Amino acid sequence: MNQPYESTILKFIAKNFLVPLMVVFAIYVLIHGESSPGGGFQAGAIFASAIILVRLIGANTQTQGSKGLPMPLLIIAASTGLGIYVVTGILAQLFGANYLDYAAIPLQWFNEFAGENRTNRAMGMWIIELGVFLGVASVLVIIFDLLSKDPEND
Amino acid sequence: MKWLTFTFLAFILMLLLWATSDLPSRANPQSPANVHLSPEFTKLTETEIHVPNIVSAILADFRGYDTLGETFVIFTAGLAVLLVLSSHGRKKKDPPKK
Amino acid sequence: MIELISERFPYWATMLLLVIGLYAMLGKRSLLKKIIGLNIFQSAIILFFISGSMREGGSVPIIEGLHSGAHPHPEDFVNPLPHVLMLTAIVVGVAITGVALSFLVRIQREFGTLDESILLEEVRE
Amino acid sequence: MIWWIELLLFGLLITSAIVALQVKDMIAAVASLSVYSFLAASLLALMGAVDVALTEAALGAGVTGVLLTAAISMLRRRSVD
Repeated sequence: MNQPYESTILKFIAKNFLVPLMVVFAIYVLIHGESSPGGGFQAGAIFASAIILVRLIGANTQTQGSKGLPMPLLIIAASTGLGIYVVTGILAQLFGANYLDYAAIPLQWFNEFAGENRTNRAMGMWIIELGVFLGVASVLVIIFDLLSKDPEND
Repeated sequence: MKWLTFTFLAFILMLLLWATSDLPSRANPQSPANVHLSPEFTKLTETEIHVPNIVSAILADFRGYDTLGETFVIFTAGLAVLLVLSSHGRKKKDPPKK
Repeated sequence: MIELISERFPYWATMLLLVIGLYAMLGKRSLLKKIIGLNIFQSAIILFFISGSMREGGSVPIIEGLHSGAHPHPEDFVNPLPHVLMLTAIVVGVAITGVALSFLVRIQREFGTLDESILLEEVRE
Repeated sequence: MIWWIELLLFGLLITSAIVALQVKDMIAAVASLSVYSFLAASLLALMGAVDVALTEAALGAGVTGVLLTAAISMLRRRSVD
């Protein structure tokens, strides 16, 4: 990062084609994690890669270097992801089952609303993978932001 | 000092290669890892959870407590990086050597 | 002979990779090279576990046509349990790499070097 | 069993590991480590572990390389002055 290499076509393709593709692929991997390869970890990694790519595009220009998601929001997102996981487990306990036993949580109304035929356990898996997705994506972006931050500029 | 490292590494390599001769041959359907516990997981995935991806089912349901701990580990790693690299309180001490 | 090699070479190759990673962590002086060696070590263990999970005639552990009433047989799939264990190991490994790199950046700020022998001299004083 | 493809991939894996450790330039070392991770991911997919292969390709070959490159750019710039 000594000398910024100004190539507008690379930035154009990365910003307008690659980043939306990565976001869509991350959401696809998250939602279809039960029926195809994928899940919360992979979706979180791909989504974090998309955000890091946006950071890398904007790193050389002065206008976009300080924009993007701020650090407190990322910490809140990571805590929210962990909180979804823990609260789902406690919710199962409140309905009279063991910790993280999703079969007791009444989620059938969502299936009837969506016209699907899933079990309660599949729905619980989907919820906790959402939590894992939030946690992994925000923690990876936090690590990258802190590693690439110059301490004498702030 | 260099020869000591290489001698140690050669010893470790010989030990590990000798240990692999006791392992069951690869892709053996009757090896102990293949007959214990994972057929049950496959059957329970079909009957109880009813999702196609067996790995996802084990990760999020049968070993859900394990995944919870792992999410804690990742969160703790983020907090550790935040604590180590935050520049608050460092400037009051002696400045870094140039 | 061909039989023996074709059955055993993944074990030998992963053990060799493990020793290469161990060499980087023992013999290299740069701390960044030690982190690269740590990554190689970890990938070797992942490959070892996954090659132990193979099964003769087994396919990818995704049940095909489950919603249309197919009944899977456990011998049709490779062993899915090591996959789960290694999935968590990869993610934790990346977190470990991030924490180690933050330590390196901090060491560079405080001491101005990443050479192990110079760092040991400075710490002893 | 297509075991000779695995043999070829393992050979490339060991070669890229040695290159990543012995080269002097750190950016080249990180690039070689990314090659190593991607070869490992294709090997995992060949062994039937598609979930692990997807994770290794996204995390090992992508995020680890970016994190190492960010850290190296900071370290090298700091060590010049």
